[in-house]
Amino acid sequence: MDLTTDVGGLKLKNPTILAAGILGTGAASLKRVVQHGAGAVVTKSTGVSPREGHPGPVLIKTEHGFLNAMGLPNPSYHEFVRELEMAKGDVPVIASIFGSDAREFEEVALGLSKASPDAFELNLSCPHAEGYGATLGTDPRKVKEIAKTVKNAVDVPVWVKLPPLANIAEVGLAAQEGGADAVVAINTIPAMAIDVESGYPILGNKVGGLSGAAIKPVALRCVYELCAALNIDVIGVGGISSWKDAIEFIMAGATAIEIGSAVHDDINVFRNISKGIMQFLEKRRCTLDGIRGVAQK
Amino acid sequence: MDLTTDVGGLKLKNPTILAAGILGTGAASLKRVVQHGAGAVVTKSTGVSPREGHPGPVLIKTEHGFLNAMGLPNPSYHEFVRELEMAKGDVPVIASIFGSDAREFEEVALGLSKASPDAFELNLSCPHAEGYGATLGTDPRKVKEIAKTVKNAVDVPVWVKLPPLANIAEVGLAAQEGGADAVVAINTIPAMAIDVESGYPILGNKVGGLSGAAIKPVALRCVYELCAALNIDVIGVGGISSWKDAIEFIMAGATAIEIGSAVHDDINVFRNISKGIMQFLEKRRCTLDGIRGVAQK
Amino acid sequence: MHPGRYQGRGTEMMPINARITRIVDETPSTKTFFLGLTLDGKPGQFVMVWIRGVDDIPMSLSYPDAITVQKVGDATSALFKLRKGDSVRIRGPIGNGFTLSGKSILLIAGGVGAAPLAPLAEEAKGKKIKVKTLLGAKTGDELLFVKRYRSAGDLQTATDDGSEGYKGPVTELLDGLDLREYDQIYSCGPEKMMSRVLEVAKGANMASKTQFSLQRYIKCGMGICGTCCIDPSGLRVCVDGPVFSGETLVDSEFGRYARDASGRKVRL
Amino acid sequence: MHPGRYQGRGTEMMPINARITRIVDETPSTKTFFLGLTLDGKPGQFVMVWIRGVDDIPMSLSYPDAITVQKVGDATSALFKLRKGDSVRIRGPIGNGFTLSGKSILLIAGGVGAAPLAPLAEEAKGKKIKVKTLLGAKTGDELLFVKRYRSAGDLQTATDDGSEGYKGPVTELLDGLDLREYDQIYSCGPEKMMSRVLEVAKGANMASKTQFSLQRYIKCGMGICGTCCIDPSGLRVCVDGPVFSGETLVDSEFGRYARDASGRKVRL
Ligand SMILES: Cc1cc2nc3c(=O)[nH]c(=O)nc-3n(C[C@H](O)[C@H](O)[C@H](O)COP(=O)(O)OP(=O)(O)OC[C@H]3O[C@@H](n4cnc5c(N)ncnc54)[C@H](O)[C@@H]3O)c2cc1C
Ligand SMILES: Cc1cc2nc3c(=O)[nH]c(=O)nc-3n(C[C@H](O)[C@H](O)[C@H](O)COP(=O)(O)OP(=O)(O)OC[C@H]3O[C@@H](n4cnc5c(N)ncnc54)[C@H](O)[C@@H]3O)c2cc1C
Ligand SMILES: Cc1cc2nc3c(=O)[nH]c(=O)nc-3n(C[C@H](O)[C@H](O)[C@H](O)COP(=O)(O)O)c2cc1C
Ligand SMILES: Cc1cc2nc3c(=O)[nH]c(=O)nc-3n(C[C@H](O)[C@H](O)[C@H](O)COP(=O)(O)O)c2cc1C
Ligand code: FES
Ligand code: FES
Repeated sequence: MDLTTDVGGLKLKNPTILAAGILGTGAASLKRVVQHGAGAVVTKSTGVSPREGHPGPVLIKTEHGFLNAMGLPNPSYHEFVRELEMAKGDVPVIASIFGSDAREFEEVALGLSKASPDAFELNLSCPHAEGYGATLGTDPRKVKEIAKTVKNAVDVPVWVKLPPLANIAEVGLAAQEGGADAVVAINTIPAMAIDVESGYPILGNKVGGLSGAAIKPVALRCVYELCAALNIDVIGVGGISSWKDAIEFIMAGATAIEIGSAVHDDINVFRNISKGIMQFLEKRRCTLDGIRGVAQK
Repeated sequence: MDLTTDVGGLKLKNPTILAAGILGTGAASLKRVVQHGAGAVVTKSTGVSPREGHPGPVLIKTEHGFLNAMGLPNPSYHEFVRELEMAKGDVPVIASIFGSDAREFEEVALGLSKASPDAFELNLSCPHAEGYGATLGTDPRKVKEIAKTVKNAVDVPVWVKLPPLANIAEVGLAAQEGGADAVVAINTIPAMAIDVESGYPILGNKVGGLSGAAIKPVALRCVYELCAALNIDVIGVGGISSWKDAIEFIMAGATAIEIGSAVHDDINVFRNISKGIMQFLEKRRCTLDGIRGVAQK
Repeated sequence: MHPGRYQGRGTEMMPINARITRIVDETPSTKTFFLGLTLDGKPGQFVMVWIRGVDDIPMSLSYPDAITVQKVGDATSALFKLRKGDSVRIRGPIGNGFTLSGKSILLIAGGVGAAPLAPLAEEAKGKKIKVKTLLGAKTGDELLFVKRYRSAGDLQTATDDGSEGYKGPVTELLDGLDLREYDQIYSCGPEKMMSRVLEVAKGANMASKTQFSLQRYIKCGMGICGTCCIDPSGLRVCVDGPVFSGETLVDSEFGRYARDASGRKVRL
Repeated sequence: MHPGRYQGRGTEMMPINARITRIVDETPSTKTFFLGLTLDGKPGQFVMVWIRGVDDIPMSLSYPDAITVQKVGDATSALFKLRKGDSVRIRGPIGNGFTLSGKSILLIAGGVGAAPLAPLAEEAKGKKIKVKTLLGAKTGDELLFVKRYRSAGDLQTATDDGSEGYKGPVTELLDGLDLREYDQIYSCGPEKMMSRVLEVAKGANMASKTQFSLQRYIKCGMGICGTCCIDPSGLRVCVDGPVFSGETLVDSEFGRYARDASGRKVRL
């Protein structure tokens, strides 16, 4: 059974991709994830200057998912370009980048282009770093502008990562108009937890983003609506930890899926999901293309 | 230990309130919930004309919460006004209403006023009924207009129920400017599930709203941001099922809390939460006012 | 009968895909669908049956592994079109079910109401409880599960047109019985029929020994939405019922009105 | 040492509130905080300690119920301000910890690196394993847990200023030993010190019998964020470590560089 997938301008040996910000700080850990079966890997988001990120706790486990407020720690593209170079190898490496406006996005994309990433993923959706991310991703005009600027600056595919929104299809359309080769949905949902012992918000940044199993139905709805509205590929992410989850996203219309929080329980989740999808397809005697989008009918 | 709570213009014997759309179709079941300790009850949302709601499944249990697409079934205010009359009793009864514009909201509020509800809750946030709800609740101008119209039309407190939004404080401010006595946050998060056996979206309406434990961190963040921005009371709702959950919301700044999905596991959840809050306060030798909003500091 | 915390088994069960293994024509209007899996249910409990793309409807278990369906509208018609090998999604068993007790019991079934009582009759027989059944239908060929009731004990039938058994409402057969001979009385069928049973039982001071399985509009089947609540107790048919003691139903909406999908009251 | 699925106990543990029951001044720069609860941890495992409103930092277990902290910056200073009765939030135990094996072991500890090795020494003694410790610090009064190491076996000390024991790096004490007398060598301390230990062990063909506890910047402590990954294996110090065999560390970044909070490489 063949799981080869053409997605957003890339050819993957299977449709499982490591999500941005997960084990993506260095070439070594990206490669380790590839050894565990990922069809492609996305790096940690990189910006124009080094950031240490928020004080801890930066990640907590809730009953049904994870809450994080990393605060986009990164060594800047100047430093990360070398890491990216080393990360290149057997599977496509997608560079996740962020900035406060189109110009910054362009600067980072050009800076990292020296390392020839296979694609760029524009993080327009980080919910807990002032001035970056989600504030851009909710504005269709800005999304279109940023997508267009980066697309014109580089000659590899450009993916746009979206925040969870009620009107996500509208913002997805803006990305498509800007020339994006694919959209990725969703980033984490703004959320928080409070320590009842002390009354302190638990995350160092107080507010963070919810990921993991809890957000799967929300991510699935976003992907479903994007697939109905767009012509470009949609990559699903949010709470995927089993082949069943992956099949749900593919049936909703996703071309590929990204996996983040689930590496906590099992770094081999990529291989296990590919195996599960394979078995499912074999039992049904059908292909990925055959089930993709069936829920749209 | 006294749990009496003044919230949004009402005096409650304890801060637990039955959420809209939960066991709120008739006077009998509202009264049954009161017997189980609720400090106030909100009715099912009522509109101008009868609606049967969406085909089934209308509610499914997911691993970490519930997904519903009831579709606002209701017998119209003409019919419901009698039910509301009978529901009045020991604790405040809040009439939840919906409409497609300010005029419809006004019509329903006036129609139900004959039964003298203790307050109105404006459902500006139902995520799965075309033309109603969330589409209104995302637009600050409309929120303000609707709040103002109803506030002018009735002489009891008016609460505005909001959808989960990245910019929820902005919409909350609009409600406050419109004269709302309190805001209620949050309604369900748009979401869905797909049956991998068949590829069908499971809900009859395909897309629905996520409630229950999964959304608690999102609701808490919304409440936290609203409390920081508004002067009026904020009522927290979303995934509350234990006294600890309730305390988190109160520490975030909520004056009272509403409980929905948790009646599934235990209809006595209201009494149990009050008991738990009481024990917590006694152990700490403090009051509700003493812990309210401590996470804001 | 007034549980604060719902104790029913099965509502926690995740829905499962059930492939139809056999379809039996029972009467001109009813078919039994065998589901190829044994639900750990007891008589009187029901399942929510999702006919994909159509609706999700409540159906009593008529066997440990089957439901018996009367074609009345959209969803039941869609169900009737399914063939062996097709599948539905099942959630359950839901609700409380009948409580079997005593040494001699009386069953009064009308129409498709015979579905949940047949397994009860069989369970009673297995426990050496004496079973007497009064079974009614519009016509003789609509009498459901005649064989099952007969082999479980004593059976008397009634039809509206007299084509089989007594001509007239099945409740009129009660006149010939001494209710005090029975330790418990169970009934399922049209609500007007059941309310007549309750009236007669009340007359014989037996209301506390009756159990009725109610049909109300079920939406969520999880005790959350409130669609199925009855006046004046506010009890939920889906999780607090569907079986209620006659004592609970005396002076209630039972036999007088119910609510439709929108929540509007509808006279019975 | 290359587990596909992380097996460490404890990362699933929900954080708990720990009230400080006792504070012991160990050296001028270190204090031990007793937490009033026994974590089911083994030597070498660590906990994330949330000093509310400040930061969440990794600390090894120096006793089953305590951490021993050196004041080096913001969070550790905030910790030093806490008094008996104050509380912190603890998550753990996290990571793999040391694997005790053999009949005779050698410990080489530098500075606060003596914290995780002391309970190992005691566990070894309890199992009748012969323990020899080389303990180093800047000055004599900074030598940590001298008594604990001495009562667990044989102890040799070294200080930079010669105020106690050998004057010079603790690793120079290795010259006087025949490493082949030891079944396993454990080390924790400044990385330059540990890499010297590995060098010596390699020279004696003993790399596979060494275990080092690494200090890397830990953010999530859950194996998700990637901050703590080491080159070239990509192993995560927080959940795949913090203890690694010398064999895994040969030809790695070990002793050469680490990464700071932003992910930038920093020479050691
Ligand atoms: C606990 C319980 C057990 C039941 N067991 C059986 C059984 O064993 N066999 C059987 O044939 N029928 C049973 N029913 C009735 C069955 O659920 C309805 O006949 C069926 O839902 C009709 O669906 P429809 O779409 O074909 O009809 P529609 O065209 O939708 O409506 C026809 C009539 O069916 C009723 N109905 C419709 N939807 C529902 C619903 N969701 N819940 C309750 N009633 C509804 C309404 O009163 C309506 O007037 C049971 C009902 C309940 C509440
Ligand atoms: C597995 C492990 C076990 C440890 N056990 C102990 C112990 O038992 N006793 C002890 O005193 N120290 C221990 N440390 C080191 C301790 O975590 C740091 O000293 C502490 O985090 C410093 O925090 P700060 O805010 O006071 O310092 P800062 O002012 O933030 O920085 C001072 C230095 O501490 C280091 N540091 C800061 N934050 C972290 C962090 N989150 N993770 C790792 N290093 C950090 C940096 O290298 C920095 O240069 C351990 C570290 C690790 C990784
Ligand atoms: C610790 C952590 C760090 C993350 N960092 C980034 C990031 O740098 N850039 C980004 O686009 N998304 C980031 N995300 C979001 C994930 O890529 C992903 O969209 C989200 O976690 C939902 O997927 P999941 O449920 O599989 O984790 C991060 C998520 C987590 C949990
Ligand atoms: C079955 C169901 C029906 C609901 N109907 C309504 C409604 O009519 N009006 C409304 O404002 N909210 C409605 N809600 C939303 C709830 O009032 C509440 O905001 C949401 O479920 C989150 O709270 P919870 O997690 O405690 O359930 C409904 C929720 C559910 C689960
Ligand atoms: S059908 Fe929803 S409560 Fe019974
Ligand atoms: S600190 Fe995040 S993976 Fe180790």
